[in-house]
Amino acid sequence: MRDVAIISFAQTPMRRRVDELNEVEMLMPAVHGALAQVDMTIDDIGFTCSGSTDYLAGMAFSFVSTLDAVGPWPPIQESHVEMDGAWALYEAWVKLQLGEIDTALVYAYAKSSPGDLPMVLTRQLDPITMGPLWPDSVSIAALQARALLDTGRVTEGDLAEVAVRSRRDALANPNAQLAWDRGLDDHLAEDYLVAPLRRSDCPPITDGAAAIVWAAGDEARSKVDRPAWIRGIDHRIEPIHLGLRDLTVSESTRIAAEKAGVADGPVDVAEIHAPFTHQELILRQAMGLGGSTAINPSGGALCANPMMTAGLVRLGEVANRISAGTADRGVAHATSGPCLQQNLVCVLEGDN
Amino acid sequence: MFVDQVDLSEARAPTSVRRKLKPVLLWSAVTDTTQGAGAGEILSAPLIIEYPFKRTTGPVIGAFLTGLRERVLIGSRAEDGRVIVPPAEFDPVSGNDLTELVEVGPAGVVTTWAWVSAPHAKHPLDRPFAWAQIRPDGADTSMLGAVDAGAMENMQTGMRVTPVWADEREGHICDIARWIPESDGGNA
Amino acid sequence: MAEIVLPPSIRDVEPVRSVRTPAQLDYEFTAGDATTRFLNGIVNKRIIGQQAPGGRVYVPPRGADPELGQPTPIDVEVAQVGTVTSFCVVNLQFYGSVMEIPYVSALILLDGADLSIMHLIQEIPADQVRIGMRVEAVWRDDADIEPTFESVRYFRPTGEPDDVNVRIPGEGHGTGLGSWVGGVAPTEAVIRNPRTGQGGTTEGGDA
Amino acid sequence: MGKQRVAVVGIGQTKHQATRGDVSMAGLVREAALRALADAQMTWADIDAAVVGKAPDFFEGVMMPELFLADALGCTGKPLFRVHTAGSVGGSTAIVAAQLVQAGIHERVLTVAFEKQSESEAMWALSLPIPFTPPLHAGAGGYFAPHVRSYIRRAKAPDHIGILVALKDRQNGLKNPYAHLHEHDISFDSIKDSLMLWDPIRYAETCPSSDGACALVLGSERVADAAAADGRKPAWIQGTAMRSEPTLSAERDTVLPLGGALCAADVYRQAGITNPRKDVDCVEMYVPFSWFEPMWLENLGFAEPGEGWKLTEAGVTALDGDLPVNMSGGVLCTNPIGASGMLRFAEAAMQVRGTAGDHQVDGARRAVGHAYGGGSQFFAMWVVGADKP
Repeated sequence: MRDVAIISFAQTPMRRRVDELNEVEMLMPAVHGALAQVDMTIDDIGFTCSGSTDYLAGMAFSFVSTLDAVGPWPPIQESHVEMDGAWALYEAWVKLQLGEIDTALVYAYAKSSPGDLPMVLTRQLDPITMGPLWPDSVSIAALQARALLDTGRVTEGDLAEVAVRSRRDALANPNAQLAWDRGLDDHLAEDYLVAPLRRSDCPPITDGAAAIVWAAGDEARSKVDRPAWIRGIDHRIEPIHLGLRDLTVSESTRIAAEKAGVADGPVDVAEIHAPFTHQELILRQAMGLGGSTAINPSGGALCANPMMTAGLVRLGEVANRISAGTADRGVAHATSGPCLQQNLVCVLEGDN
Repeated sequence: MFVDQVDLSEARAPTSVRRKLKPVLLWSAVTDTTQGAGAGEILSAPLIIEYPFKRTTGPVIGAFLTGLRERVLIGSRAEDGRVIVPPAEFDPVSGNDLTELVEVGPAGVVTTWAWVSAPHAKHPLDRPFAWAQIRPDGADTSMLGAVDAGAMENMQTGMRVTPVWADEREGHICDIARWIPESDGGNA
Repeated sequence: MAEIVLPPSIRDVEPVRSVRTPAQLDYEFTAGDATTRFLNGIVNKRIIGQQAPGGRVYVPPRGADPELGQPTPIDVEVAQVGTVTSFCVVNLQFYGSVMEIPYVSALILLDGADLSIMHLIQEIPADQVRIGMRVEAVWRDDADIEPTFESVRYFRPTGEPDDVNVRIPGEGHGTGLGSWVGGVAPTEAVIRNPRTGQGGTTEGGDA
Repeated sequence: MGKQRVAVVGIGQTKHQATRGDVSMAGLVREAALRALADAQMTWADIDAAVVGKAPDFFEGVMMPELFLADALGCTGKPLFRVHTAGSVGGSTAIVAAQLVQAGIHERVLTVAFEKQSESEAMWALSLPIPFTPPLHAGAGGYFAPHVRSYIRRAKAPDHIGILVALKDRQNGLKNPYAHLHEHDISFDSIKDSLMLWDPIRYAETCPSSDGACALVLGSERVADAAAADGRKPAWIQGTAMRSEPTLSAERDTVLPLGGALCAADVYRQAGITNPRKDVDCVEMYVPFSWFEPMWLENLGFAEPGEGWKLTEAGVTALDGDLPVNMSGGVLCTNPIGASGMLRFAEAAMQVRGTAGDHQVDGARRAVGHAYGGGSQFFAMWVVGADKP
């Protein structure tokens, strides 16, 4: 495969609601931030790809007007996925493999605040046998959490540890929406939101945007000292019906991690897109990530969960750590659908 | 500063259709952004998206809904012999058509559950209840349902539950009004 | 598809073939910065656009200049008079519409703006509307003014002579697309790049 | 590794109609996919990955419906990808799928595009009054009709061109058993006398709203060579291109969009086409309103600006003409929005494989598939040929 690297990443501050900006206004700082960091404009970009979904803000074709943020004039090579931006990044990676272009811009955004997000997400479910019951996304995740607890492999205390560590790590992340330093006991003293999940086991609802710039080979080396090279990337899906899956494991993540080569070397850092605490535990096991790996130093999706964007942010957070030299080899993960239905795994490395 | 959380508590009751634009002024409370100049007062307006979807079912899901109307649960037999409910139209592993439908349950076992202490207005029950994955007798997979168990203490994985059928049934997932613990009255 | 084998209990009843699954979702929209500025202008019966660094004026503004990909930071008021750049005559009643048919939906380039808006033309028979016709905004009664562009009920002829030289957006570089058949394919250089200032067979049609 | 060769080795589509009341959404998608697999002599197990395309999720009221269709598409444990680029999506979906093979990532990729508009009501889904957004007074036709008027004015085209296109496409559709509209008694006069919906666009010059799906199996050179050795001709992909431009730009030409022209120039360069009028045997282009045929003929370099309508008038674009356009009957006969672009790409591939049945162009060896979307600002095209590139 051709050597391709993430050379720039920018995100907006993640917030509960960004009322004062429309989607294109919210997106522009991320896009221009990512380009400016490597002294580029859209004229230097070979291919642009974005991820978003119409259902969040309730508006069909919302990606059409947000394209204005990049200034697609003269006309550009561009595409859009109705998926998390991590998959837009995958499409751009495929495009870069063809060898015809050397640079790509990937962005993603979400304004979830106009709608009732846990109910909006019920529209992803089987529209005949599940959707009419309106099982909100927190309840669906709680079914998975209970199944995991029932195995005896983990306890509610283990869930609490994920929450406590993530919010504490987020204190160092200026873009985090939630960050605090609280003890396990404080967490466990909370009432259940939807048992067995407590409020702090759940992600916030987030408005925000992020953008990444890619470059191949020498173009990447000319732009940054230490590009974050993609060494492997893969994604897999499972059926939507919860009854057709073992909810306590993530088979699709396991396959994707194997294809991406996670186990081929030590992993210094992993950014895992686990919106709910128990999901981090399932995903760590699926990817075989052990004690020597720093998990979600940004605070992860528990600290900011912009839909369709949080997966792309995971890639950017790992790339930033590799480019800064604080990690040599890292894993980024993105998820989509109820209870970790679809998963993407990417292995990134710096030059030694 | 870090106070925002999951927003279930903001659940609104259904309102009558308000398609007409009725903007109100929202005072922007957030000024800690470096983005935008800030127009100060931001306009806000409701939009309700409401479609009268009419979905064609195909023969397999149609049979499942027919069963609900007739107060029976229907599953499909997968290539590996498992009985799947609601019936899969297609083998979940190979993707091939599944055509053998069988009757299961209707009583079954809770395989996992979650307790909702503050139901949303759209939820099937207006009092605290449990979402559960329920594996009907004779089936190898589970389906989603709302269990009316009174209190969280009455729920546990492995418990037996049975459906309470709606009086008026039309071939719809809501023909199962709710599930109840079998100990609360069997085939009520 | 192979024949479905049904269990006895539902073999002899009328099968379900479709199901109604109505779904309602509630959203609370906010307008964003640029649109709020525009609608605040409407409440005062003024039409406010925004100007991009390159000079383009967008009405209604959406906060970004799509050519530069940059914010449009300067509020500018444009005229309530403009020129019809194209239109269609509608002979069908659409959802939610209470228009008397036929009616005219037109692209109107307001004086001072760089992009046509779409609005209705009234007070003239539909078959007399023309490209180049000068029109002016007609507002609702003061009491009915709301922060929506529908507070401009429609546009009507001003009676001025037609502007036969109206710049129709996009036509400026039309000639650059020519000569395909002769074997010369168009390139990006046909138009001026607003960021670099390079290219362009005309000054972006600004003339 | 560089760019690998890729070919279409399987093509399938549903019978298209206003309401496919006999199948579920999954059943609709599978009807097309199973036909494509059968055509490729493959089973679900042979497929490495699937790429799904459709237009706005509001049409069916399922958010990201590819998630719930994962097992219907035989994708358990496999990669499944979803593309959405407005009306051009069927074309761009096929391109994304082709690139997975060209990049050497997969050998056999299934791509499916669909729309089941009957589950809701498409016109309504598109005309929801979004707060603070100026209303579209007359639906999609009201948006495009002024552009058509601009074209007529600029090209000095006579009024009957739109009627000729509609008549040709509807008659071509009679030869296509999958087409939604089969209007046996269509005539020049019946089109001329139909309601002038959005003057200058008549009712009979507009596309229908359809339920339907289209699927393609794309194979690597090895897979395609094996098919060819077995007597099943592949359609070799000789070039693919996409371009986007802003909706609202003062520079934008909505009659001859620069994005469309650049997209065409790019795809011709890849395919070694220097004179499209001469080097292309037939074209399947996205014409939802009849007047877009002459507009796209000019935009895609088949005619000089202002001259496209003369090709239509002279019968050049007829099925037996020198440059047949929309042999299948096109979007004017069949319009499951998300699939409409892929149907264009599929028809181009059928032509060079020689499998287009009654609407086959004799000796077609190189064909163009074209799709556009949004307010004429998203473009996707491919060139397919009987010959290996």
